[in-house]
Amino acid sequence: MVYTAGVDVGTGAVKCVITEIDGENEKVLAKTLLRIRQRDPNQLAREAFDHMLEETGLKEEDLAYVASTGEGESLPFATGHFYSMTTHGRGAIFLEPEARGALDVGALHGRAISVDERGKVLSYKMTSQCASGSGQFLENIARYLGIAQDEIGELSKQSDDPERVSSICAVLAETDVINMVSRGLTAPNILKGIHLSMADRLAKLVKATGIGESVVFVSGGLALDTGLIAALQEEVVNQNVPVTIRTHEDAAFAGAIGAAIWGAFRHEKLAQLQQLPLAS
Amino acid sequence: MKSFIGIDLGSTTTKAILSNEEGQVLGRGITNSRSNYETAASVAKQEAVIDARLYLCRERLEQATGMGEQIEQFIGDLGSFFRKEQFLEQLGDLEGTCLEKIEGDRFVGKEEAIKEALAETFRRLREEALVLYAPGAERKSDFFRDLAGSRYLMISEEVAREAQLGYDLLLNVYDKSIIEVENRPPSGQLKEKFQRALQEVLAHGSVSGIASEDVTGPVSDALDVDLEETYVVGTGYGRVTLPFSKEHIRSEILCHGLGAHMMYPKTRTVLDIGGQDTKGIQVDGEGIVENFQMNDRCAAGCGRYLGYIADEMNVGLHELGPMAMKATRQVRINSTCTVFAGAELRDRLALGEKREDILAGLHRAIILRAMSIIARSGGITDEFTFTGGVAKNEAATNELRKLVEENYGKVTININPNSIYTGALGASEFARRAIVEGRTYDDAELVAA
Amino acid sequence: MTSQEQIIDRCQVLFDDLSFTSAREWKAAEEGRKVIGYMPIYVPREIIHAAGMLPLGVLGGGDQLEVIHGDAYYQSYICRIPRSTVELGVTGRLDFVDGMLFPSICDVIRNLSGMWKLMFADTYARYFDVPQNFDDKVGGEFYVNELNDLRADLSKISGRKITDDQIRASIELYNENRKLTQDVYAFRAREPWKVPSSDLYLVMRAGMVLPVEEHNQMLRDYLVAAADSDRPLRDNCRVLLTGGFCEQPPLNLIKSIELAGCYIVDDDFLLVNRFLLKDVPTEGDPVENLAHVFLHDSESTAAKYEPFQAEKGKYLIRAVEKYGAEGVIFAAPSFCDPALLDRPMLQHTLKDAGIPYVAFKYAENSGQMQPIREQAGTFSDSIKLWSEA
Amino acid sequence: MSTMTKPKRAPKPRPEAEKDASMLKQKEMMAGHYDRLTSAPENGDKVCATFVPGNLNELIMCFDFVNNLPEQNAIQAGLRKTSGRFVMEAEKMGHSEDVCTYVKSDLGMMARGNLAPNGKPFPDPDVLLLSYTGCFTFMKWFELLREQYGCEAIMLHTPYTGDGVITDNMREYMVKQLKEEVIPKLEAVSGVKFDIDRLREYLRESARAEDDLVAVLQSAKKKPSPIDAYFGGIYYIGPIFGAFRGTKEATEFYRLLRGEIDERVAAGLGPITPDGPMGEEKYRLVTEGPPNYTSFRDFWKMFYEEGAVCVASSYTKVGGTYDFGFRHDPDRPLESLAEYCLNVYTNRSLPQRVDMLANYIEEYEADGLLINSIKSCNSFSAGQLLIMKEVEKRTGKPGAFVETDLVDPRYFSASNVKNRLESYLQMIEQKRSSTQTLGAAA
Ligand SMILES: Nc1ncnc2c1ncn2[C@@H]1O[C@H](COP(=O)(O)OP(=O)(O)O)[C@@H](O)[C@H]1O
Ligand SMILES: Nc1ncnc2c1ncn2[C@@H]1O[C@H](COP(=O)(O)OP(=O)(O)O)[C@@H](O)[C@H]1O
Ligand code: SF4
Ligand code: SF4
Ligand code: SF4
Repeated sequence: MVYTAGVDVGTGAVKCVITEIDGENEKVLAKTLLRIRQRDPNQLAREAFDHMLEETGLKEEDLAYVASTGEGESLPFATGHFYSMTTHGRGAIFLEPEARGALDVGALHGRAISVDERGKVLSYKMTSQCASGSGQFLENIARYLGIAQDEIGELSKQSDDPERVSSICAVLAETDVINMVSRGLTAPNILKGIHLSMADRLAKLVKATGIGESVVFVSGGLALDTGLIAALQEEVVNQNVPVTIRTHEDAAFAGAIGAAIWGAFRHEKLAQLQQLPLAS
Repeated sequence: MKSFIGIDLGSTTTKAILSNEEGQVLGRGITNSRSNYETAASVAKQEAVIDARLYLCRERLEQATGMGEQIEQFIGDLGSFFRKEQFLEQLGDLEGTCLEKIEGDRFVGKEEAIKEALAETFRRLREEALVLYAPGAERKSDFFRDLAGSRYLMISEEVAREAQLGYDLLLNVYDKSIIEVENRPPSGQLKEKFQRALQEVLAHGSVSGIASEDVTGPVSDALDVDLEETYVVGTGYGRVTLPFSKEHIRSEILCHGLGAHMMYPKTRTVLDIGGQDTKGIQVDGEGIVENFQMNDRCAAGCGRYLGYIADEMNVGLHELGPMAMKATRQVRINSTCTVFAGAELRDRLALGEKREDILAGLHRAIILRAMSIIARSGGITDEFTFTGGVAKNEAATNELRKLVEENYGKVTININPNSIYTGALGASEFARRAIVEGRTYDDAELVAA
Repeated sequence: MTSQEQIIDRCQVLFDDLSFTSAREWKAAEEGRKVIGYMPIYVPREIIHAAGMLPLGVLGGGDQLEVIHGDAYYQSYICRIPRSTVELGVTGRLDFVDGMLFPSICDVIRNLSGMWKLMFADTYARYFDVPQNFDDKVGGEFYVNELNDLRADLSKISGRKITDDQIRASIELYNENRKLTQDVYAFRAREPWKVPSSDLYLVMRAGMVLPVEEHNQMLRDYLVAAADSDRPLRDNCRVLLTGGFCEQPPLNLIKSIELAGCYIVDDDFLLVNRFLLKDVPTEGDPVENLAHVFLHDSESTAAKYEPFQAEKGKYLIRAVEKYGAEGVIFAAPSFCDPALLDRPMLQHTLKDAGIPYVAFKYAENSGQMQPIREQAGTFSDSIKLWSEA
Repeated sequence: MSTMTKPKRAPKPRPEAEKDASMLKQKEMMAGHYDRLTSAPENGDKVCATFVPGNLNELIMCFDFVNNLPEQNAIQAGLRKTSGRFVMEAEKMGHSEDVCTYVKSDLGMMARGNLAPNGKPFPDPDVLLLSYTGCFTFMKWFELLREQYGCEAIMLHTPYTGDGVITDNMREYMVKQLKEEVIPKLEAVSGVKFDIDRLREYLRESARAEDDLVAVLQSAKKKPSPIDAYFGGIYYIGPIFGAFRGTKEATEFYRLLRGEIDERVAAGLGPITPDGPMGEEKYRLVTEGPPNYTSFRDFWKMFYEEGAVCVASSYTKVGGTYDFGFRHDPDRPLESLAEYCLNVYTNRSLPQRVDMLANYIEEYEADGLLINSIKSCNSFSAGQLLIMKEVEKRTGKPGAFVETDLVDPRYFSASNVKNRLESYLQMIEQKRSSTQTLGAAA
């Protein structure tokens, strides 16, 4: 049995977990999420990490592997780093064992990852630079409309006649939305419109990775947005993508969980491969 | 008297200019463009009218003599008190609206506490308003949203903490109310507000020893001048949404060209950086556009980019320039994608770069892009004028001066403190010419519909 | 002996120098010297050299050049290299160059040849066409005539006749250069930790601006120095990089890929160094020999027609085998039609052969490496976690 | 403010767009072509796929092939608004967002049933004749098609006229390719022996139609111009750039068309638009670049609503530049085929393109140059901004630049294009009225 930690340094928030892994048995002992809000992410990561140690009563040296992911490549207290797609794919399977795909939607990115049953990444697709379909954009618009983040989902679901946002550029899309408001569109219809546009792109990503008939797990911060999830469910049907969309209340931790599990896996593999000269 | 109005409905701000038959600018008005373009246009127009009234007051007072040096100060006070009146009026509206918005699950059981907190918040806001509009005080912005908004956020956070209440609840009520308030055109009773303001100036103004009878007459005179709206021309990004017929609309290119020419008749090249576009315009000796180029569909490097950066850093737009000026070196920034501006900033901060240095790099990047657009439109040959909101930003103008000199040698560079009004100025001139010079229509055609 | 660091420092200086000081100095050193610039991917440098001129590789402005004028000539959906090249021209950085060759690689460079004629009317500018028909009697003859036209043009510029013997002598030097280049590549593939790819890139890039004699010496020195390197072996996978044959990636991108856990064991940067895969014979008509090797033994890239469907993309598989790569990274410049249109076909070939690959795009001035690290990193993660060790 | 609004003029009654005899004939020809193509398998016809620029229709006919032009299929998909789906399909198959959407529309269409406009499936080609003229993308496009169909592919490499001249070396290289490569392979696939006299006959027919086409396009020199040489021009070039050059049908079509245009000239009429005859001709423009097909009508409307007519365009020269005297020549059959390929607009050097456009502005007395820059097409687009600058410099007339795409609806932003076009036309208007005022004052 080993204890490992996963630290996911994102653009919007830092997520940390500690897991206890015993062969096939994987258990999350503690988890913490801290919003970055213009603070130093690495420092926050340390804070979150300490907080978890305290919560579990473990000491740093009890951990077999501290795996960073996300933008935490330079995290001083990490043993090693895994890249986001590697970790989200694995985290997805932990949270939803039937998943063969993960859709990681965060503040500035969307990534669809196809994995096998062991969590190995088979292929992936990322949104390109232009980001009118990003969480950040949605956040700005919600702010503009006077809506709290956790209200977005419910409102969106009340929509009766959504209108999609067509611009590829978030700046121009913002103006689109302003136009909509001035034309008297309701907030639910606007939000749903944005959700559908985002879902449209995301569904295309999923399709492009070639994930077949299976469950796709939505991870990342936007997994909590029930409106987006609903829109995604509609869009995959519209586009004939044969997948089932699911998520989990801990979806924001998928990356951190994946990292912690891979940490244990790597720990074992390194133990076998001791002869390999490793540079730091 | 006849008056001519030009309205520039920009993506970020809406500007209006009111001019007289001689083409002299009487008033300038500006507001933030908001979801309702019509409101934005009418607010800007009203602001211009207010400004014009102050102008007329000054004129009358000068004719009436007696006040000498003190006129400027007096007019300044009059303006301040007037704005305070208006601010309080809107603040009252905001408070009322906020109270209506306390509804829904999240507020259950907390209604009373929130009402109290709101009352306290608004009490403090009103208190501050007195300082904010004290004679001679500096304000960050004249937009209600900016002023009330940023203070509301600060104050309500304090109040929430003191009251041990969720800050997000107060934030939520505000977010829901501000748009509504903003989109209610302000009440039109200008004259009454001016009269009240005049009384206040007399009572608490910074100019001592004014005799009420010396000023009341001229001021009333000025307020009574009939500012007949003779012709309006609209321009700008949102011009098509204005309820004007085609004859009353001019493209922003023509308006910026003409406006720049009016300010600086020798201008041959105009650069306009607005919220969503950057334009390079070449004009001839008459202000007639010879050529123009705009940024392509990507809005990278436009004014809104700075907006995102300011939001990210949690500072006001006008603070960016001064911060960048403190840079000791310039970080090279290659991408000016607006959306990723924040990410790029964080990236660089994470690499240990200083905020000031990054900002300096960002400003340079914007100007580099603008330089390309100028080059596309034909480069700079003679006198050059920089217009649009970004011209207010000192770091940007500095960078521009440097780059223009590097690439085109020493040329005259004009940057007017009122450059943001250039498009509206051009539009008002088009309006004036339409009537006074009969360039487009004769009066018969202008009979109201 | 010169150390690896010393050599790389020198190369870095050459690389960073957007005013081409070394070439300027070469030209100034002797009355009457001429410099001929060329763009990717291939020109017969032997003929330029034989004319007593310096062939100078012009490969865009990288990520340190501020592009103002160049952007004025190009829409946002066109790759970066032509705009930074125009910038170099407009800002006078190429004012010492006596002629420019624009090889047949794509429509962008093709049209740039015409732009150059309009913008720099006093400089010799030539679109250098190569045949897409590989029959000696058809394409071969066309090419020999084109080469001789070029030879005539260059001899007019240099003011001296270019003899067959002079070309033969140049061929010999470039044969040597090609061999050394191959040796460095082979060395890196064997011990990639001793030759970081950014180093190799810089050493090869130096060959774009140095006289071939000097570059040959540099390559020899580097081989000796690299053998002594004490860089440690890292836990990296081995990849082949393809798609960057024209617009060059920023050096940081190459470094980022290695940082993200991938040793690059082969690439297609600066192909002019090794476009011809065999020694060009020095007996017989030298121009015909150049043509012959070009037709029958030259590198495959997207800019060249592949006459046989069965051969499409096979060169990648051969390279993977030769260099022992575990996967292929397609890194192409944004908006690069040749590279991006070719990519799906190459990927099909790899897929059939069971070779894993990833793909992403870059621009010569890309600043944000995060997405690149993310993708290269995921690729190396999956090879590392799942390769049978 | 409402007091300022002028009463809207009652809209002009909108006449049913009349169809000229030539339009009906063209429709019929196209329908016939698609029927011939889709029934090729039943009829035992062999199919040759090739490109518009440098297409060797006369030669292809010598081997009894039915000609299939992927570019025209992409255009059809654009006009029918299916191209957007096709492009996305191709992107899903792994094609980059950045590359030419003509290719992607074609490949996407294949993946989605490959249906011709008549609803029947396109037959697989028996041979791909890669006329590699004026565009590098063609080469990749045909490699992709070859991968898909696994059929014989023939490469005909047209050298680029980088120095603005056709050299003997180029011509000989092409003739040699025709003789050694193209003709033998076409013979092998078709089983038909090459007969040079048959080729001569077709070439003679081509030259006749070419004469009439030139007359039609040059009618735009008249004021008002009886045609729109860009939007309308696209219809006019259809048959000759496509599968009909060298046929009697084409000759008849162009004779008919020329007759109609002559009548319009005699009557002093302007062009016909989709909304009926165009109103007053206020602006005369020369255009550079392909049009946008997904919003073809909306795009055109932005012009004719403002009274702007295109009097000359470079796009109508992508399948051959005839207005400078080139004609297919039965006496030099292979040489003239070679020259035809070498001459197409996109195979011309940038300085030649500048000359051509500047001359058009002068000869057709245009107000300026409008460039529609196509995101897809590097062949056209790379360098257009310099072209604009140079043409402005030489003619003193202003240029304007709009950006769209051929068949990718995502790149057509109506408001963006309209804003620029309007600003441009207002600028021309303003300049004009200012010179008038000045003129009057003097
Ligand atoms: N409760 C919520 N409802 C909707 N969206 C949310 C919620 N919580 C977070 N988000 C969104 O999630 C995004 C952050 O996602 P995350 O995966 O943490 O990104 P990153 O990994 O880049 O930090 C934010 O843009 C935010 O809009
Ligand atoms: N006080 C200020 N200080 C610095 N920059 C400003 C200021 N006010 C406006 N700006 C800049 O000007 C831009 C708006 O310019 P403007 O010409 O009004 O644009 P538009 O016409 O598109 O509304 C803003 O995005 C901002 O970057
Ligand atoms: S500014 Fe807009 S269009 Fe440009 S790169 Fe950014 S998101 Fe895309
Ligand atoms: S990068 Fe690609 S598209 Fe650009 S010039 Fe080079 S080959 Fe052509
Ligand atoms: S790049 Fe241009 S010429 Fe080439 S296939 Fe595409 S649209 Fe046609």
